[in-house]
Amino acid sequence: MTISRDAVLDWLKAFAATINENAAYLTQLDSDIGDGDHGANMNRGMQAVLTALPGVADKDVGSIFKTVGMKLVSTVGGASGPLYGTMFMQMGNATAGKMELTLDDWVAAVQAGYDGVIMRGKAQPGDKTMVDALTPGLAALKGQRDNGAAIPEALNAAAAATRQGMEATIPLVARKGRASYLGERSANHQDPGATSSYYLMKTAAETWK
Amino acid sequence: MTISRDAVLDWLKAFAATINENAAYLTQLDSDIGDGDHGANMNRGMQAVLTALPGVADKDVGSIFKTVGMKLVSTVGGASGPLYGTMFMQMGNATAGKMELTLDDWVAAVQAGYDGVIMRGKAQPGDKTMVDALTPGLAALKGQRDNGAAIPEALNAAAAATRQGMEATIPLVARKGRASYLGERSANHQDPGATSSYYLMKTAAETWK
Amino acid sequence: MKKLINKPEDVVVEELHGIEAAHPDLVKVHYEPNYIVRADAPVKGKVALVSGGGSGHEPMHGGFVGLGMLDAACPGAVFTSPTPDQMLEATKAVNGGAGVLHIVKNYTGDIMNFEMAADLARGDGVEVESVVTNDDVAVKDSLYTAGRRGVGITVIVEKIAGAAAERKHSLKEVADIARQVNDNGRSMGMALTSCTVPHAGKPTFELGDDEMEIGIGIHGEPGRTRMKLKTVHEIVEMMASAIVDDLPYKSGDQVLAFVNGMGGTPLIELYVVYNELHNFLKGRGIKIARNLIGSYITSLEMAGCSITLLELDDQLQALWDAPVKTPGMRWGA
Amino acid sequence: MKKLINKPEDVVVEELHGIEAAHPDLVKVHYEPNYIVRADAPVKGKVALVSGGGSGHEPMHGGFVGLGMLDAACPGAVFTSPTPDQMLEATKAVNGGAGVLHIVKNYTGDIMNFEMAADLARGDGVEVESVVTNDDVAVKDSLYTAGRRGVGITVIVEKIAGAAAERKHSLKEVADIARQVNDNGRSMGMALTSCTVPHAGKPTFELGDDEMEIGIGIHGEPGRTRMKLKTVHEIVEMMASAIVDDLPYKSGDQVLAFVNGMGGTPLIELYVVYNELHNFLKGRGIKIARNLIGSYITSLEMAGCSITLLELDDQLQALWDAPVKTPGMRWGA
Ligand SMILES: Nc1ncnc2c1ncn2[C@@H]1O[C@H](COP(=O)(O)OP(=O)(O)O)[C@@H](O)[C@H]1O
Ligand SMILES: Nc1ncnc2c1ncn2[C@@H]1O[C@H](COP(=O)(O)OP(=O)(O)O)[C@@H](O)[C@H]1O
Ligand SMILES: [Mg+2]
Ligand SMILES: [Mg+2]
Ligand SMILES: [Mg+2]
Ligand SMILES: [Mg+2]
Repeated sequence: MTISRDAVLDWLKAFAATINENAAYLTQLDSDIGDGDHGANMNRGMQAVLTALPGVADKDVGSIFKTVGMKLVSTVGGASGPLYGTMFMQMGNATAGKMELTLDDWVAAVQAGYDGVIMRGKAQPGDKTMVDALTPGLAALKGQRDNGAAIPEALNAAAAATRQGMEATIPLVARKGRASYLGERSANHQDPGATSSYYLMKTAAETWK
Repeated sequence: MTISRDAVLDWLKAFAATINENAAYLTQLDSDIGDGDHGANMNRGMQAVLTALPGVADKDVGSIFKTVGMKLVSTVGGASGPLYGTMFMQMGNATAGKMELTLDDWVAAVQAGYDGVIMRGKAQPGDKTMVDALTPGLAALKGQRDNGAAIPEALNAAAAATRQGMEATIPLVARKGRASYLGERSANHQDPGATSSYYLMKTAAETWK
Repeated sequence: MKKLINKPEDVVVEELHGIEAAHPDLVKVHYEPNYIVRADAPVKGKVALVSGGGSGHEPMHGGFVGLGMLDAACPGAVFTSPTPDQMLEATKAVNGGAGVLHIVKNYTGDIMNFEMAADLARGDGVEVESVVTNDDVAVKDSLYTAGRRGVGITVIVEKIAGAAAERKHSLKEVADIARQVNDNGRSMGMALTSCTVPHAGKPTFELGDDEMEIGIGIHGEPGRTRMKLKTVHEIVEMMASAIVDDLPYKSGDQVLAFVNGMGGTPLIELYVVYNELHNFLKGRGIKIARNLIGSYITSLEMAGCSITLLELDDQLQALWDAPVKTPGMRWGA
Repeated sequence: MKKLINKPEDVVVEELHGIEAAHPDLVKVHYEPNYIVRADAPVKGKVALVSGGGSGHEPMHGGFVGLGMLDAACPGAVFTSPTPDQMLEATKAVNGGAGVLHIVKNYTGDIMNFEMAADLARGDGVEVESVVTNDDVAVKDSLYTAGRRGVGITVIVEKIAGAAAERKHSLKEVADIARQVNDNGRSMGMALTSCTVPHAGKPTFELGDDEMEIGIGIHGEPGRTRMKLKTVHEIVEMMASAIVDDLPYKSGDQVLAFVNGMGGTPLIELYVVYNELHNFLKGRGIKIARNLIGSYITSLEMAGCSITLLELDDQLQALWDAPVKTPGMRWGA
């Protein structure tokens, strides 16, 4: 089984829909320890992405991802704009020219996106950011691939691990992003960016099954 | 029976005490239809008057009243400062040189004070101001005097009439002062200045008995 | 009550200490009685402008003392007219021999106190003229009432008459210009929240979460009507059409448009208001030749805004553009 | 939510329309992407200053575009950093051939977006330097965290670096002066109330009637500690001693003291704060040589204030005094 270009588009639409449904929730999480805009930011970006998708419907996956990344960079702003934007642009580089993705291709794309987030934001695991969700998610994905799992299985495992990573941000004291200004008071809250990252992996698993 | 200079001082102290006790109430009345400072204004003024009284303890009633008037003018501000200030200054003119007051003297003093308020504020009865309390008060006082009443009797009747005048301001629509800006909405509220004027007549009746 | 204060009764004097410490190059502060004069007062041969009123409207009036605007300001207690002795001393302190103009907002208290002060000053041989501002179209005007309140136009009268005085116009000329500004100016205000007078300790009026008050004054007085909160488009239309229809301002007129914040309104909202006002007036064929946007005549921390229009002619526009150097308004110097 | 707005999503663009209509003599506004440039941009041979950040801090940054201050400002959504394409286009629009300085407040989002924009601009052949402001002593600084927030000093950096650019200093010199200002500046803020982000519709945090929040930033973020409301004397002492002890500012130092309102604070309270600050610094032997009092870097309608100190030398003081002509700050022109 591979992931077709159309399936990639379906995933992006599912991610946009999930962000839209949960925008108020993400904003609430961000109000608790940030500035109350993460949901609005991501929603503005993904709605803009939706308007751009028809223009790349017949392009390769790399072009689709790069377009998504550029759209996010130019419409989101804040911390999440450059972070998600860089993630997708790097995923685009890793999948340039491909009309469908194998599990190996997907792992390489997520790895490249992950590296882009680290390069851009310089966060480390434990800083209470989206990196805390993505790190176990990527690790699970690689583990599944190394064990020869099928795509749906691998994606489900990755989503579950991402979710655990997201939940594990709750007790953490933030060291990056706005939440870090709160010091100890940032503990006992779930990181909004980790939550949107979980939606990313969750919608992939739900779409490509 | 006459009203001695010391009795005049006692009355001023009683008026100051009553204003002080009711400052919050007067301010509340003024919040409803004005700007919420009548209690604070009158209290600031009468407290200043108290500090000035020792300096005129051995002076004639006219000098005492003039000092009170000038103190009110220079410490109260707002509408009530010039109104009460002018009232007392005119009462001082009417009682110049007197070491004690007969009922006739008192009636002349109140008449002069009343005329000063009208001259200064140009209000007419029915405008929903202190004039509405003072007008029936002064009329009652004159009626009693004409009928040969004793001082306590006359003062009690004047206080009762002033009270009625004060209560009669409740249904009125204001045409003078800040309350007039409210138009119809000024109805169903008792005028703060009419209330402080009632205290003036009430404390006189309570002191000179 | 949430305020950056020590004790309610000390607010005004501590504010004066702050102004004195902050602007020694522009103003001098006198205590007991309280008044603020420009640092170089009295200016010989220049008509002197004196205004004053209750505190809580900052920067008006103390923030408008300086070159090209007021010579003196008399601050009363919060929302309470100052007293004649303040005005009398201030009048004498700034009299440069060319006479003194009293700029008085039309409130019973202000009128009466300034009247007493002017009488006393004249008794002391100072030539005094008085101009009363009464631009608030929310208040019904009639011979039998206290008349319209003086609101936003006061700021503009002080600026334009100040410039005229700086040009050494006579007392009568300066007073006439001030009256012309008042006569051609109209205002209206609205509130999203009440304010809290420090010594009262609680809001002057209560508004529901979805209500606003239209036609408020600058003393936290409730307005003429309370209604459900509307969009800024609808609010500006209500206020601006009441103003425009009152003078009336006509197609082809050039105006100065003043969008004022009541103290608790952020600038971002004032620009949104200005945008609506600009569009509204364009629709009526009225051209905004000059504007002023900011919180210049306030009601403590009240959220809301007022709109003031002034019909301009060449002289008024030139006087508006003339240099002004005060703590609260400054350009060209 | 009580605001003078139409729809939350339209606030920023309508504000820009308002600025455009109000100040055509000072600025031009470009839409999609949104940025504001001075009317005479690009100024040949002058280093251009570009700043930007989320909206809701007005007059910063759009109100500081003009002679002697910024060449361009990029407004993001409310409290959200603008995007690299805005900054890139603004950078190119104002580049007068002497290079462009990006003035960036230290927030993860602002840093990353400006970084991407600078990379893109350099790719297009424009010389770009960046200066990051990070003056908020309420935030613990460490190599492992996002570091201190950029707050009040940003306004002063923009004014002083803007004056240096106007004097045709080189890009490196202007950047060095900007860094010197940031390095010698410290700030701290406090809130009496929260603010409400328009698209969120409810207050970012809730404060009890007798509580205040100390160490807040400019985005309605809660601060480091919540405590019972205190007198302004105690509040200023807490904030000023944290600031003074941090640099530290020493007896004999000359400083610029900036008392800033958060958007919903009336000027009368800011002068009371200034009075306390003046007395506090006098007690420490520190002399206020210059001051700025008003709401210049705000958090929508938040009530509260911030204090910023900058240690002055002769050069910085002269640059501070130099003419500035922008919608939000003006003197000497
Ligand atoms: N340096 C960083 N590296 C990775 N993720 C980060 C970093 N800083 C912030 N984030 C993520 O960004 C999220 C906040 O995004 P958002 O609210 O949209 O931006 P902003 O903080 O500018 O308002 C945080 O919850 C966190 O997960
Ligand atoms: N023109 C007037 N003539 C007589 N009394 C007046 C007049 N205007 C106002 N008042 C009285 O003054 C009272 C208000 O006084 P106060 O609140 O101290 O002053 P201000 O209205 O300036 O705040 C009113 O309740 C009314 O009785
Ligand atoms: Mg956020
Ligand atoms: Mg009153
Ligand atoms: Mg009053
Ligand atoms: Mg943000």
